[in-house]
Amino acid sequence: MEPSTLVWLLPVPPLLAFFLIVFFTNRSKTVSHILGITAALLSFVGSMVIVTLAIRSGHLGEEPFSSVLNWFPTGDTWFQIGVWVDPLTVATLFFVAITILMIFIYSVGYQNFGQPKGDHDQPGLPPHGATVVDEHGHKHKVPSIEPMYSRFFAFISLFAFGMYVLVVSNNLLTLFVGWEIMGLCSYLLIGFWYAKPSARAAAIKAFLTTRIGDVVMLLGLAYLYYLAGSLSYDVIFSEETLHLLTSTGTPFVGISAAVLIGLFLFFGTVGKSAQWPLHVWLPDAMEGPTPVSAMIHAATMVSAGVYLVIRVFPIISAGMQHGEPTLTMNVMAFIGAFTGLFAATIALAQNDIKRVLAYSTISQLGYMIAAIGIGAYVAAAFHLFTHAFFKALLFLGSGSVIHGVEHGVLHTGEDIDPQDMFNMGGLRKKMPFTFWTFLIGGLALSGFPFITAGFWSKDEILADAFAHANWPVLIVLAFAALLTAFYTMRQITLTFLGKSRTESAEHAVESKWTMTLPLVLLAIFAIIAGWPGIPGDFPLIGGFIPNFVHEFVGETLSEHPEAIRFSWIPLLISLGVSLGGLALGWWVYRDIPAGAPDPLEKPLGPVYKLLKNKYYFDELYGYIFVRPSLWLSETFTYLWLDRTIIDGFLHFVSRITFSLGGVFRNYIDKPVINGFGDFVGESVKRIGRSGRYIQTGRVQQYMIMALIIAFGTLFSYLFFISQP
Amino acid sequence: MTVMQVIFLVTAVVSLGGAVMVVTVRNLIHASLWLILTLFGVAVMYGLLSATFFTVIQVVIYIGAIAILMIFAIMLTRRVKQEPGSSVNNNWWLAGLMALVLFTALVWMLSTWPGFQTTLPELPQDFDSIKVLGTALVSPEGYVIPFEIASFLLLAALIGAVAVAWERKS
Amino acid sequence: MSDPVNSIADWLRMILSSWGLSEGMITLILAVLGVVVLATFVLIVDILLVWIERKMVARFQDRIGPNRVGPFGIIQPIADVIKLLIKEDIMPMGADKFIFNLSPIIALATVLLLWAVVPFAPTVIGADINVAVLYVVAIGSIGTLGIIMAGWASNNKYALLGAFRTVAQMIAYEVPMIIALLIPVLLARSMGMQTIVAAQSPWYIFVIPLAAVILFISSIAELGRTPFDISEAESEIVAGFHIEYTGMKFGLFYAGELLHALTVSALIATLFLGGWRGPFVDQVPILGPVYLFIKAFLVYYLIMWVRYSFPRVRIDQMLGFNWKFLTPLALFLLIVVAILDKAMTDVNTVWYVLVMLGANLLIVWGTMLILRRYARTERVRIAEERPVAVPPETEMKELVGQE
Amino acid sequence: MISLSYFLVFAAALFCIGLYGVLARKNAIAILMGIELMLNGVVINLIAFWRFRSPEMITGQAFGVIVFAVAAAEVAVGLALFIAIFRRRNTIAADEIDLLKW
Repeated sequence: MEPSTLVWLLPVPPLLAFFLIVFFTNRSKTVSHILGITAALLSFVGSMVIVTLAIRSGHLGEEPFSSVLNWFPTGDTWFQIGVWVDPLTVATLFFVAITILMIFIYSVGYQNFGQPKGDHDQPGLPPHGATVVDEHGHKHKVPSIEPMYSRFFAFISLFAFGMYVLVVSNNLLTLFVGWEIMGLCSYLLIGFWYAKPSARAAAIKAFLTTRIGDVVMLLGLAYLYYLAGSLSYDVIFSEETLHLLTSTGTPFVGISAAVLIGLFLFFGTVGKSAQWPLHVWLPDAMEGPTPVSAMIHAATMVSAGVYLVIRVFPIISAGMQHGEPTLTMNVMAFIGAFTGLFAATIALAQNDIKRVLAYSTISQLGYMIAAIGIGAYVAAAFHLFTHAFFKALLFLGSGSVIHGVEHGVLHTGEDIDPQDMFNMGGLRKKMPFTFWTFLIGGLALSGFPFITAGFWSKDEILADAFAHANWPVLIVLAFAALLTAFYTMRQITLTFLGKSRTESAEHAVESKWTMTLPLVLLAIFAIIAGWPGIPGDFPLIGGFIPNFVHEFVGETLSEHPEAIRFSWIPLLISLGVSLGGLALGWWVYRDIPAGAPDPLEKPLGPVYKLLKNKYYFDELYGYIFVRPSLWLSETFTYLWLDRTIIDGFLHFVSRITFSLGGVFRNYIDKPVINGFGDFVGESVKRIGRSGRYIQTGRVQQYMIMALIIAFGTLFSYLFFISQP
Repeated sequence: MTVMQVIFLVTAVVSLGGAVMVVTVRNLIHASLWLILTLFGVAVMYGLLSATFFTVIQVVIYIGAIAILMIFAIMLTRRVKQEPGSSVNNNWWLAGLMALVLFTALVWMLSTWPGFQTTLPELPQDFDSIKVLGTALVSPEGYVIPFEIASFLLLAALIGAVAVAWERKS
Repeated sequence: MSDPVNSIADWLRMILSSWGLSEGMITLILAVLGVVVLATFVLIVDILLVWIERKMVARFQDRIGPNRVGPFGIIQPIADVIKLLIKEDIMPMGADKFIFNLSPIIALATVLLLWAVVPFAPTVIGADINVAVLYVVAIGSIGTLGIIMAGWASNNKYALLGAFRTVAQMIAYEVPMIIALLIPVLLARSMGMQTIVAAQSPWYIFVIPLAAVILFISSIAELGRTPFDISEAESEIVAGFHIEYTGMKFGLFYAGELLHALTVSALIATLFLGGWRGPFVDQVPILGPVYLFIKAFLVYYLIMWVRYSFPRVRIDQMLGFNWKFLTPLALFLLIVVAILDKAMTDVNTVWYVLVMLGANLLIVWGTMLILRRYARTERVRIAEERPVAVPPETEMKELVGQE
Repeated sequence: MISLSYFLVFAAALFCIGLYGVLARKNAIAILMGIELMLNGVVINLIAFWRFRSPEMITGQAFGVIVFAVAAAEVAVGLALFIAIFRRRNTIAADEIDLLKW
């Protein structure tokens, strides 16, 4: 089989699984999850085959696996869709396939498959737990199975379809289709427990916010199609097209079409990857089930935004001369760096275990954006690659923690939030698998030196920033990395170390193998994923493993980015920030008694409150956008425009029509037309009344009449008509 | 006056007399017997027209089936006493007028037709009208479709008659 | 031409023409003469039949029968006729006089009319019309008319009931009879009696015996003889349609009935037993009538045998037997014979006969199987317990007691 | 010599007598008898035309056969109807069966 044929088939199994579950097997939870996991496994195997073939092929950058089909006619030509596997695709496909499969497996455990039905569970609410009686007659409260289990698997299967479509597309339009399918699934899955008002609000918020980015992105696509006449990668990234784009002017002074399109497309990424100022939806999206948070909002969908900007890097960097960043890149560098720091600061003051990770995700995505902004294309892809593994690992680990604590909550009956880190502590002994994997993930996130994947990717970004002499970005990112290490250690310390601060945490238990197995596998990747990217001239271990990432992913671009030279300064910076942050985090939070406030609250004072409330961005948007639009719709449009002006005019017209109708009715219709109608009806009635005596009901009289008439006609014909 | 003319005239007088009795006599059984007489006369007419098949068929169908069926029906629908009053309705004079007018008109119109006085032609030699008729009725070039339709009509009438006259036990 | 009948006719024709009569008149006179002679001959045979019938029934019933008047009581029918002639002629009150008188005449006349198409010899036949078989059917239906007229005109419930029964029976049995008649017509390719007789080598009884049996049974029903004599079942409706008739009017019915049996026998003999065919009939044509009557009396004997051997059937059994058994069987046989005949156009006569006979016997065998199964279920059904009539009081008591 | 006119006039007379019966008689069965007379007139016409005008063609007789079939069907259904009506209304006088009126 041709590799491209196999690529075509990659998205198919999840889609089939989605339809099969929705239409046929949604009654059976077992069959549904078997279908979903089988589909994910098939796609995974296919992806791995593709990855192997791609790495073996040697010069994938020049000759990507691709094939095209005619989709719809556009004038004389066809709009073509197809598949495209180049090194970037391969890297993305690799982590996407693995994380999706892991998360599918993890979902089985997380949604409590095998547990009894809940006592009063109902669709749309998280399971409340079921009461079981053991052999000694004791009653226990245990987690209960999700009522909409099959639906969950259907949704994540559809999501997987969207992601695969996005990754293997050879043009921006089908990429956008996959992008939007994922947006829909994100909406559906955030609002999975739709009976919770907060989940509903979060779903709507996520949908609308990303929609803003998507609309702008669509504008960019339209403009690009208008100029280039195609959306296929091989066309739009060609020299001619890029030249055309840079030489075409726009209504905005001094901005070329390439810049404008780049900004538009980047704005799509801002929405999808939750960059400032559209970052507000991602923390709220944690209302969804944790596998969803891990898959959509850490590993795959938000990565898709970064994937997009990496993909369109030729457009973004079009017109770059002598290493001078373009306007787009500057904007990206600014927004990325700002978001990285900004989200990291918020993460400091969050108590919810998943929210911390959410802000961490925003922050890390900002890192990647900033990296692209300074032209560190390979570094961004590398960080995207490693980040997907350890962030998925962290989310799944946090889910496991929540699950364990929830178990304790159900056991003790305490009324506490199982996601609040201040209610945990000492889980290291209770949940060893979770602890160790979470620790690996956390260290990778903090960039713990040398062994974790995060170190290598983050170091590469810092090194790039240093090499490009982009000091503001370097400083901001370094500070953000320090904060990252700090809040990561804060999280680990509060959750796992020390003593248990609540009864529930005391009774937490390790999760099932379906949940821990993905953790272990992902933890392995969180370590080894960095190794292929170790710079060749790194002291001691450099060159031990070839810098595969740089060689391979770098192939994607027509001109290879030259490898930056090793420098001690960024290495020292990254060593310092990561180890310093970790140490500081452990020192500050090493011994927090139950019920104590956050130790940062006092020294930071009002700043802490600001951070705790996420810089009041939600409130700000409420004032700037939500309330004006409410006023616009309720008062201005509805009351003034609609009720007063339009309705008034309509009432005026209707009143005139009404009186006119009255005139017609009283002076024309009633006397003239009705009179005529009545006259006709009455006449017919009278004629009928006098004529009905003919109809006697006696057949013979009818026949005689008929004969008389027939004879009369015949005779008159013979005597008067036929004879002149 | 040939023998044939004599036979024709006698038969015609008997048949028409019988027919007149059919439509005038009060007793329905007698009417049906007169009808049988008339039908016999018609059968003889067929014989005069050398349509032997029709002669026999006339007797089988009209006398053997239809007339007997009518007698049956008369007996089944007879009241204990004969119904009083006239056997004809109030429009009988109009009906008679119609019949007369029609007869006059028909005879007048026929008499103006040049073929009215056609004399009897000789039948072709070896002409077996039954064989020809039988072949014509069942050959695809002949009348097989009307024949089959007629058979269907008969079947339908058979079933219909049973269905209509069936006395449903409630 | 040593045929006496035709010789006499030629002789008469010569004499009459010498008297100066026209050709048409001579034909007319000869025709009338022929009718008179034939009718007289047949009626004389009819008188003989009364004696044969009475003698025969006596032998069947282990009696001697008439033996006082003349040798072997052979003059007995004459005495009977005289008795009937001098009996009082009674007209019931409210009877329809004309029809009452007309119906016995019709009853006898229709039987006589049938003899017009019976061929006595190759050259001796009343009228060799090409629709003779249909003619037989037509005349049979006129016979029905006579009976219903008699029943109605008598102004008697039993008479009317008997007439109804007769008509129902005759109309019903006409169906298998016509179908059975069609089978020899089909084989002979003609409805003319002479043609059918001429076509019978061998006799059709050996080719299509089943058709002969069907015709025989339905003819008995047409005749209204036991076991199909419900039209005059003495135990039920006294005497049927002729209950009010006395004297010679009854005699006509009686004579008609007997003669009808012989006529039917003659027709069966003609259609299935070769009619006048026999040894030396070509050389001596006068042997033709002899052969015919021998065969006819053979069949007549069979009819009597059946009559005095079987009990009477109920009317529902009679009609059921006709519609559910005889008619389908006849139809099936007709179709089978038609197909076989069409299939064997070029086949040797011996084989043709053998195949036809085999097919007939096969159908008989199958019919017997079906009948046996039916009889088995019927026996079981009859053996079942049936509700027994009880006096109303006991019934009420039982009902109350049950409550 | 006998001519076609004999039969045509006879048929016309039979037809008109039948028509009178149909139009004037009260009893439905009597009406049916009138119809039979009319049909007989028609068949005589058919046979007479066959015999006098085209004896070599069998069309007239074929038509006659069809008319016979129709007549038989008509009588069967008609009498069944009358018996059904008689059962329900206890009369078959045509001018008493007049429910289908204003």
